[in-house]
Amino acid sequence: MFNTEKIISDFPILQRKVNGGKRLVYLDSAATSQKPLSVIKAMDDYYRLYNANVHRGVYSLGYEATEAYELSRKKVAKFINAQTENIIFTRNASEAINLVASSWGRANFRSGDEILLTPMEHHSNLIPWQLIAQQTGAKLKFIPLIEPGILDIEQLPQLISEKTKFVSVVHSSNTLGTINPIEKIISHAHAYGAKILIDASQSVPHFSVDVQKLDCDFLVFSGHKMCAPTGIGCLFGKTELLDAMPPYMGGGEMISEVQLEFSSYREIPWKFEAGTPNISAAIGLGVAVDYLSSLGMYNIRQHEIELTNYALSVLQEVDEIEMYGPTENRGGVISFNIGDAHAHDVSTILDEDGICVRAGHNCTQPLVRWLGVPAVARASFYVYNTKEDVDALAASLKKVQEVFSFAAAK
Amino acid sequence: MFNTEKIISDFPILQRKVNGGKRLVYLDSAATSQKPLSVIKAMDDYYRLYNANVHRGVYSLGYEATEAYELSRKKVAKFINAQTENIIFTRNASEAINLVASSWGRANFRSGDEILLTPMEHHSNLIPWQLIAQQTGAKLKFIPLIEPGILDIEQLPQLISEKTKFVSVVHSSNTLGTINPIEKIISHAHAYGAKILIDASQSVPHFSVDVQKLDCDFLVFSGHKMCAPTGIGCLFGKTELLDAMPPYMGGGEMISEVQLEFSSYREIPWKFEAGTPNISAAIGLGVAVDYLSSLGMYNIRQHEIELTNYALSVLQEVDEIEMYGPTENRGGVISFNIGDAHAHDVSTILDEDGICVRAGHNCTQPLVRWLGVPAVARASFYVYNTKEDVDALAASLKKVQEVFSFAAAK
Amino acid sequence: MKLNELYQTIILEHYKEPHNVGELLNADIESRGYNESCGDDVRLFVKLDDEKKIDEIRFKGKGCAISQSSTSMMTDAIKGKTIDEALLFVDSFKSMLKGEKQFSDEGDYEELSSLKGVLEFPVRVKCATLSWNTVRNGLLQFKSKENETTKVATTIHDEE
Amino acid sequence: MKLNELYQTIILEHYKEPHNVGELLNADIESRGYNESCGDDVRLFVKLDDEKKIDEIRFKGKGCAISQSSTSMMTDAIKGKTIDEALLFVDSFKSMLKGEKQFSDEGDYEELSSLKGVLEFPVRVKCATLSWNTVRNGLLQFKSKENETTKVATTIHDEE
Ligand SMILES: Cc1ncc(COP(=O)(O)O)c(C=O)c1O
Ligand SMILES: Cc1ncc(COP(=O)(O)O)c(C=O)c1O
Repeated sequence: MFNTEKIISDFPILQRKVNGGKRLVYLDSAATSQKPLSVIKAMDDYYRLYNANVHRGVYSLGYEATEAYELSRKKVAKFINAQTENIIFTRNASEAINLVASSWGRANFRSGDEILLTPMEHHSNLIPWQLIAQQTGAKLKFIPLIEPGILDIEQLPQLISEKTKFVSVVHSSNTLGTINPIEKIISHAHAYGAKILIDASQSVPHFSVDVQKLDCDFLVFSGHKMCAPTGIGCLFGKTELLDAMPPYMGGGEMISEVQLEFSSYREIPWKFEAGTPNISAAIGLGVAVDYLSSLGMYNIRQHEIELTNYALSVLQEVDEIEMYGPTENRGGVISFNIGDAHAHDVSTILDEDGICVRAGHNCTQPLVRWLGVPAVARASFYVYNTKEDVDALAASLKKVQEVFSFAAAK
Repeated sequence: MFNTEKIISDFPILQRKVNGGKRLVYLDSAATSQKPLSVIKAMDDYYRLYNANVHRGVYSLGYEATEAYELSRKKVAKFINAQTENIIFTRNASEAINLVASSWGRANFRSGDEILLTPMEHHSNLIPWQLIAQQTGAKLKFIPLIEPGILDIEQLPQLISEKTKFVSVVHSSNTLGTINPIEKIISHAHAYGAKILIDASQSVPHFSVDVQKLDCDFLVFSGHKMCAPTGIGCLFGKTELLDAMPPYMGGGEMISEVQLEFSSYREIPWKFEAGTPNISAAIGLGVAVDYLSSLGMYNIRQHEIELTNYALSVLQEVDEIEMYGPTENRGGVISFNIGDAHAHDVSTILDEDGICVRAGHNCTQPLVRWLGVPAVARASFYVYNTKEDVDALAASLKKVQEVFSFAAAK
Repeated sequence: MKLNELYQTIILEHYKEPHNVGELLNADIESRGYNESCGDDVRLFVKLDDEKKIDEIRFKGKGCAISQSSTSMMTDAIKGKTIDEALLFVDSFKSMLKGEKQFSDEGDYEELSSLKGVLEFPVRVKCATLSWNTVRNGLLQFKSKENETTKVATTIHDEE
Repeated sequence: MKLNELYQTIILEHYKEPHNVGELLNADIESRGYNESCGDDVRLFVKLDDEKKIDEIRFKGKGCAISQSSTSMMTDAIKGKTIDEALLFVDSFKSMLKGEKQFSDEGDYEELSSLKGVLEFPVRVKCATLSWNTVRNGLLQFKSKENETTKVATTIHDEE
């Protein structure tokens, strides 16, 4: 059973009152999630008890830090059913994608090669490919979108060919909630020998993801969207690919033998972790994974499905609302607009009631352009959200209407 | 006045007892420093009170987070006398160097160009240049070392020429303590139109550094060595250079207009900060800068000079000790060996007394090779260290001698 | 209530029916402003008369109520001013929005003082200043090009 | 006291005067092990006799007391064993150092059991295992190349 009351009590920030005594209704977990006490305490403990650099010290403190850091890697690996050495710690999902685009891309893309993306990618899964395409002469292609914001995968056979060297696709859209049929895309890509990266930033935090079952070549996500601190993200990569890739950054920790003129590198995953890592955040990520596992990823998904369906039905009743994205098989993300009101104004008005929603393009400018609007407001749900939060949102949206008094204007 | 007792009480970890009741004598601050309570609390507060993504939310929480994040940038800028927009947040010093080597380097190095380094560089200021040199055909050159571990800058005129496109030099060596005459190297470099990066990882935490007075083109350092959390570092760069450089990573936050096929980028510093940054650690860094400023960088330097001189004289009395590096004008870092004992064994034996020293090559393999030893032990000092710590070190080194009983063996 | 202060009727009126909307084909100055954090995008077209006074000014772009109404009121207020008068006017308005100067409800500022509610919403201040920074940039660039009647397209981001 | 357990006389003796030091010019197996975190570097040379027994074994490299003595004792103990016997022996010793198996002080292990003090110093375990992993890698590679008398140079890092 999913005990939301208990869960809310795990998150110190949710006890905070805002704007003169109002309950905080945090509906922006797709941007970043809040953190449970266990994660906050794990970081605190690290700095109070065993802060030391990793992979360096022979002394006990350094050993404790190294063990805790590497234990987190094991936990994360288990969480997505990977081997430990296939988990590379990065700053965030964005860096993980840049690492692959730059290291794998520079080694493999030739002029005329094709990279297949979608128009619903977060900027972080678009710009790195634009940059490497410019540098190597590779070309970007896009799987087209059809209403109400899903991929037209019927067109895959025409889009993927021997020229396709790489495919990079978001698992679950941070603007529409669409959960893409990545299994199909992965097998299409592999049929033509293309490698494929899954941007799992909005899936790994919300439901169970199994990299072995998926058989994807790379998969990335950010810790801060799954109860972990900022500054830690993950790249999963298959061993033979990671082994063959040149290092991304050079520095301490990632080397083996260093001469002035050349160096050899450590084995994976360390080859890709240059310099002092974000030790405390990595440890925090391990504890976040423990926390999510203790709730159960299946239960989390069920909770979010229930909440999203509830929200879709309640918000539908709001006058002049337009909601985007599919109604089925979607994540807990609802983007919308109310009449002529601009998303910013919506967000400001909701904020006065202690309700946090995102406004703008959600780092998906091409997608918002496709929707044909200048901006959207977005509510997104996580483990600590409740039907009361949805009700509060709906009630506050009434105020938006009052302010902009559409009825009168019509 | 420098009140070490008060300072020690600011650092929770220093209250910890290790190995059955022994006081923690932490002498590895050159690897990473300990954190004062104010920094630990700043992170804690962030997660308990106003955790939200930055540069995105219109709601108050997001605004608070953004303000705090950007305030830290201002503080850091002021700390090294830079303009705010010239401070780019990175994960650590290593990433900052990679950013410059990759972005500036790829845009500017041509085959035959020369990059001038020194043999005392940390791997983080060596490997990135090896990597970009391999990719662009540039060549590495090195300012030679002379006894007792200083740069032979008399040779600069022969080493720098029109071919020299870039110079990258450590300010203060993490193994020898040598403080390099970077002012001279900077003016030599500029006389030939070369750009110069200063690796200030071991200087910014320990004494006042003024980028305008230095007139360096780039300067890097890591937060975790200056009382800040792990996962945050800084790149300072001159405006005209940063403006002209292509982005390093692509993603959210660093863009302006995004189309499917191309994008335009934000102004500096954000152009170089892709994806969700390490918000909590950046805020922690701002508080760390406050903390160091409250002690006074001048006072910190005086304290370390005093302690280092004391240590040099006390350790000199230890039988069979060999210490490396200059005796004057040096940072608070002492590398040494005791007779035939290997540095690892030294570190293990000291650890039993609660004393943390580093053992190995300190990420400076070429330098340790130059010293002609397989490894060194290293003690390094910071604001919370005292003469008692030095005495404890000296006393424990006697045990090393007992275990290895050199006298008997001779 | 803070919200009522922010969304005064006059602001909503300008939002719903902004003044001076459109493009000018033979503009002397074209200037674009872009607020990356929210996607607000404004393009300004300025035509000068023989005495270098602002003869016509138009704008295009979508944005929130604050940015649209601020832009609309700005175009009304700035018309007829010389470049230097306009620059002074912009700076003075920006100072008010920074809280460095009291909002005046006299003369040109009358309508504009309806924007003072924004002071309670620091995160929205850049919505109100976007077009002001944009026109300022355009005027400055025009001046620096020594009054050559040439189009200058400047893009600013996310300022103040 | 833990330290006395770690630095037993026999260990320090092997450290000061390690056995089987040197290179073998016509080695059947050459294998290198490298511990990146501390820079320990060991090179092993193995010569097999006609029956594929270890006829001679030598090592080169600098390291700490634990790694040097462990290597020295390993070379003593392994001499005369067949490849498969040696591999079994290595695995069994590694299990002891993982704490999965009791240290035996019988037979071949007699001297080696002086290394059990390392169990109290987890961070030093890799010093003790480096050369064992190195010889294991070399033997395995040799086997996988189907006993071709060829030199295999394997490098391992920082294992276990
Ligand atoms: C001189 C010097 N440069 C660079 C670095 C690299 O710092 P980081 O590991 O934080 O990137 C260090 C510290 O390890 C250092 O001492
Ligand atoms: C789908 C998707 N991909 C990538 C990212 C980028 O994550 P980060 O900013 O943590 O790198 C995000 C979140 O902003 C996202 O929602």
